[in-house]
Amino acid sequence: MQADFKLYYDRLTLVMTVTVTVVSFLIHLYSRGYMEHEGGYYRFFAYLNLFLFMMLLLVTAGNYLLMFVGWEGVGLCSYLLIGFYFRKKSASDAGKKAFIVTRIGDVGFTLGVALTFWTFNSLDFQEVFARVSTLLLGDHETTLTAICLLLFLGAVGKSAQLPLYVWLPDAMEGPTPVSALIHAATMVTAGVYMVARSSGLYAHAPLALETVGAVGCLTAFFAATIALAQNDLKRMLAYSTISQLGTMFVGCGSGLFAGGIFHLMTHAFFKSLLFLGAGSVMHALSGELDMRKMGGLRHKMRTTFWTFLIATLAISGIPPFSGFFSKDQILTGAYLGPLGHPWLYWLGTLTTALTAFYMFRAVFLTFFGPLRLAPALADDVRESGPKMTRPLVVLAVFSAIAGYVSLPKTFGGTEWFDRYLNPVFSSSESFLHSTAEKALASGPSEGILMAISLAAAAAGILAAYWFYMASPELPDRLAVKFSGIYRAVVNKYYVDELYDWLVVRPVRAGAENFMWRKMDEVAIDGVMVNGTAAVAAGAGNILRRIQSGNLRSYAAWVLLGTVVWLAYILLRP
Amino acid sequence: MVPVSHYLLLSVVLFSLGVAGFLIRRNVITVFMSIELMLNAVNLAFVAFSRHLGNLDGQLFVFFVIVVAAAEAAVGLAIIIALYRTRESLSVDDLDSMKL
Amino acid sequence: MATSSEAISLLLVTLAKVAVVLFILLTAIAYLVWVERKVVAHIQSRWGPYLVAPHGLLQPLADGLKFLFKEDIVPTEADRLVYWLAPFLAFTLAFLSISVIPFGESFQWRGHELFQITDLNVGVLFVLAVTSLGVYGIVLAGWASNSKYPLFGGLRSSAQMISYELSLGLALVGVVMVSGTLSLRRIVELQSGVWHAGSHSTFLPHWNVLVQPVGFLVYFTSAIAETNRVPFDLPEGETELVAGFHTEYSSFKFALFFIAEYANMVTVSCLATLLFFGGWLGPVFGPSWLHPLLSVFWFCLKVFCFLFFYIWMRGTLPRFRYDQLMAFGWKFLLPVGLLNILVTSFLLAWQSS
Amino acid sequence: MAALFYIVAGVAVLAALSVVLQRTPVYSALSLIVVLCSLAVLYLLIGAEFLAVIQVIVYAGAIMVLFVLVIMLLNARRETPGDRSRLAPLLGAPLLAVFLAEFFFVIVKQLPRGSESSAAPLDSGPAAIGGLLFRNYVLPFEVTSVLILVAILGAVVLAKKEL
Repeated sequence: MQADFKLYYDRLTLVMTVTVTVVSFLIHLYSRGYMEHEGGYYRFFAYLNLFLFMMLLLVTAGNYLLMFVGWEGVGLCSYLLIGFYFRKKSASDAGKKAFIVTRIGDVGFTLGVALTFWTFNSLDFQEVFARVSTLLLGDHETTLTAICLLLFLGAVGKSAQLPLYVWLPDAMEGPTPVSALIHAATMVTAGVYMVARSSGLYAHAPLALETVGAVGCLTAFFAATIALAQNDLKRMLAYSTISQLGTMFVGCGSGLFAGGIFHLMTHAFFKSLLFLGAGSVMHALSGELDMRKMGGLRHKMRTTFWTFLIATLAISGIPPFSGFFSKDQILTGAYLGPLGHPWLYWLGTLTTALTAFYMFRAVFLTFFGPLRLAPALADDVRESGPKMTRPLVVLAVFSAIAGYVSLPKTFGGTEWFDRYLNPVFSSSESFLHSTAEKALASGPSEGILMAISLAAAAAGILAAYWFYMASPELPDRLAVKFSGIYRAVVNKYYVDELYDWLVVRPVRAGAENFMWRKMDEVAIDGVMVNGTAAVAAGAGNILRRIQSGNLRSYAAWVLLGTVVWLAYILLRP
Repeated sequence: MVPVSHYLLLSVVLFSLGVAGFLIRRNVITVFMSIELMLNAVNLAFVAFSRHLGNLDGQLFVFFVIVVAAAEAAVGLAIIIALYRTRESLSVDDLDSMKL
Repeated sequence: MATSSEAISLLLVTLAKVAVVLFILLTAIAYLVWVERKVVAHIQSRWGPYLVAPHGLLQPLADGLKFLFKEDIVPTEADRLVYWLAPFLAFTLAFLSISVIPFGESFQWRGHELFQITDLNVGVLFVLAVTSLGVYGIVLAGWASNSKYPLFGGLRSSAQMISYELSLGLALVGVVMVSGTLSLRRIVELQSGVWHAGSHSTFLPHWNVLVQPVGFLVYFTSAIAETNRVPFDLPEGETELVAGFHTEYSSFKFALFFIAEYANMVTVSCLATLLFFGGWLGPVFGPSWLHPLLSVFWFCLKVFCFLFFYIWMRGTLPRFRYDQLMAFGWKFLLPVGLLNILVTSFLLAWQSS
Repeated sequence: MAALFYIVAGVAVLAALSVVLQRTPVYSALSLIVVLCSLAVLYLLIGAEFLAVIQVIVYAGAIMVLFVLVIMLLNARRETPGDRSRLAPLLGAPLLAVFLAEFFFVIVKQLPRGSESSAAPLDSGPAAIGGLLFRNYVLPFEVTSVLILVAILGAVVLAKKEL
């Protein structure tokens, strides 16, 4: 087996590299202010830059193995940074959780890589994709689907999709810049990047691609519903991230890889901006993250408020901010794309409405209304320093205008971004188009679809305004009225508890009762370690009697040996 | 002429007596002498074969055995003296450990 | 293989020879003791024994009777068997080596050699072997007495005899190398004739002592030590150990040790005569029947000279200290003996090439 | 000659028995000397005169003297019966019987009675032995001399109280 330390650089890599470096540059600047008084300043930057190295290795890798190195490297950095405040039990637990849950996905990824090598006798991207079209087809489709699904399992772990999303909300225990960079903008998008990078494979495995889309869509909706009821600002953003990642997978899954990457890029900007804004708020409120205790901050933290608002508009899909373009491209693609399906579109649109709702809920709760802070703290609330606010402004600019790189044709645009990435995806997309069963023009026009989703977003915003600005008592009444659903949502559908019951406890019980008490203590320690020693000691006890030091018994043994040997010589035929 | 087998039988008997002495005697010097007895039994076999085969090499080997026996006696008896100095016993039953 | 009648006649003749030799030797030893007492007495300006018969000539008989009739005391703690065994061992071994000594030139009677009990082709080695066994008599006597002085005497004696046996053997090697044989009779026969300086014959006899002077000196010194005589009589040094290994012996058993000691003296003197001084060779004259008797006469004369020398030394020299004795044996005689062999072998090799 | 062999052989066996059965080391040593001398006589009967004499000189005259000396030096008296290592004689007796039986079997089977030597009597004099020793066996001879030297040094080191 040979896998060179080979870097591969094409336009997709360029997009990823630029996104990663720009966002991380701004977050580095921000962190200078944010981490000033947090302790572990140098450790933080060491980890952060190790992460950056690994992330760049991941996106520039020329083969799956090297990609896996980066893949695991960023996982390690994620673990280290989530558990950055390792003296805090919840932080170190969250680190472990992230590490273990993503490892489950990595098992799939590893198997996928192995299967890839076994099938293609190579791990190099170009060679693999070249051989897909020439070697495979027909009877190998199952293998290809298996490879794609296994690889996607890795992506599910890394990009926090159903059912392995549970680690990401907990990952918010890390410092906020980390949440912004790793758990919003870059690392978690590695799964999307990987699927896009492997488009040459996925295009030939439509079943796998449909799975990607379905999982993404479900995750997007599912996470959005949880986000509705979250009171912790950062956690709410985390569920939002999960939701947005799902949206990206919808893009990829419906055959519009460029759309997925486009959304990845715009999301990197506005979601990191949201996190950094949240960090700024958190700093101002001495670490307070519960939205119910905030409010009225728009006057005290002007820059933060405005940048946060821009990001919120972007994520909600309100034109002319970047999110609108990328999200609409995905949604129209979900309907009209080669593997698109109306359900994807409708569920996506619903998600858009929910997204707009919970994002504005956050804005209203945090920045509008009366100040609900404890009076002692309220006086200390002030805008963060320029070290932190300047990156916010820059990111806000990006969040606002990044969408124009791919202005839809409906608006007289050129979809430049798509064309730019054309060399990477054209072959697989055209292959998908050629095999797709439905014609492109069979659905409603793009304009109509856009209008519907825009309307959904607007509805979300209005609902949020109604709930949290016009009649603030309404959410509580609804919560009482639909207490069952509300509690389920607030408690994140009890997924963590479910996993605890289904996986963690059985594994723990098995580990404790079988692996520890039986395997380790009885089998390994008892039989193998102590047993070996006992056998040696017992044999020694018996043999020791021969080694008595008594000269005459030695002579008797020698005589015995001689007699036996002689008998053997005599009786030998 | 006495057949060579009789010499060999005598040799075996003497050797066995040497072994028996090694097994039943407690005095380390007597044990040592039993070894000499065994060596001599072997020597007798060598000489008998030398005559039987008309080859002088067997006798020559006896010379070497005698020389080695002499060296063995010198060193062995010196060891016995050294042992007696430290343990004040000549019984092999008391000589059952390397360390004192 | 000899027939049975031949075997019987061999046995009878040999027994007769043994009896004769034993008788003569015992008598000779008895008178040797008398000679010693007389000579030493004269050296010390005394009379010596003179009461029994003129010049005490019957003194040996009186001594013998005294030994036979004295009370035989055995120490209570002695090891009886070994205590008995030791003197007989000493006596027997002392006389055993005489059996290979040729007393005169070959004189055959019905195919039996008369002047030698048996001619062994490894005669020299046989004497050495028997001599080496002689130590047992002394050692066992010392041990069996279960008394401290005899034990010291026995240990000293054995150490001394083992040490000097080496140089004794080495001294003989030189002669054996020159002669190329181990047969005593052959060694003597090879010494016949006189030395020749070019074509002229000299009056010097062709004796080995002239070829091996160093060998002879080493041999004779070692022989004195082997027989525990002055100045090497430490095992029985009266002033130190009462009487050495035979302190506890009395009566007949003491006599046996006594006789054995003098028999050993006779043996080593015989050996010296045979190996270095031409044995029975000497001026031969008169009728042919006289020749064998003359040869025996010359032999006895030479042996007597050696015995006289022994006695002379006893009257003259002081005793060595024990460590001096060992040092002399190991650090002087042994190296000299080895050097002698080395030089001899080089000379022989040079001669033969 | 044959009769002499059986007499001497009988003496040797009896003496060897005595070596083994005597409880006093001195008696064992004396019995061993008898065995050695008997063997020397047997060597003479075979025609190995030189070897016979060497056997007496070296074995009986030197090695055994050393034994007797050490016995006396350490004043080794009658050995006292011990209660330990009864196993060895108990195990040894049947083993020895089997051992003897095996060898008797081999000798009787492989060398049938009356298998006289066809070889001519050897010249086993000093010259022949010496020739063989210094030609064919020079290396073993030299090695043995080194062995003896080492043994002497070893004996001195071991037995001397302090060097």
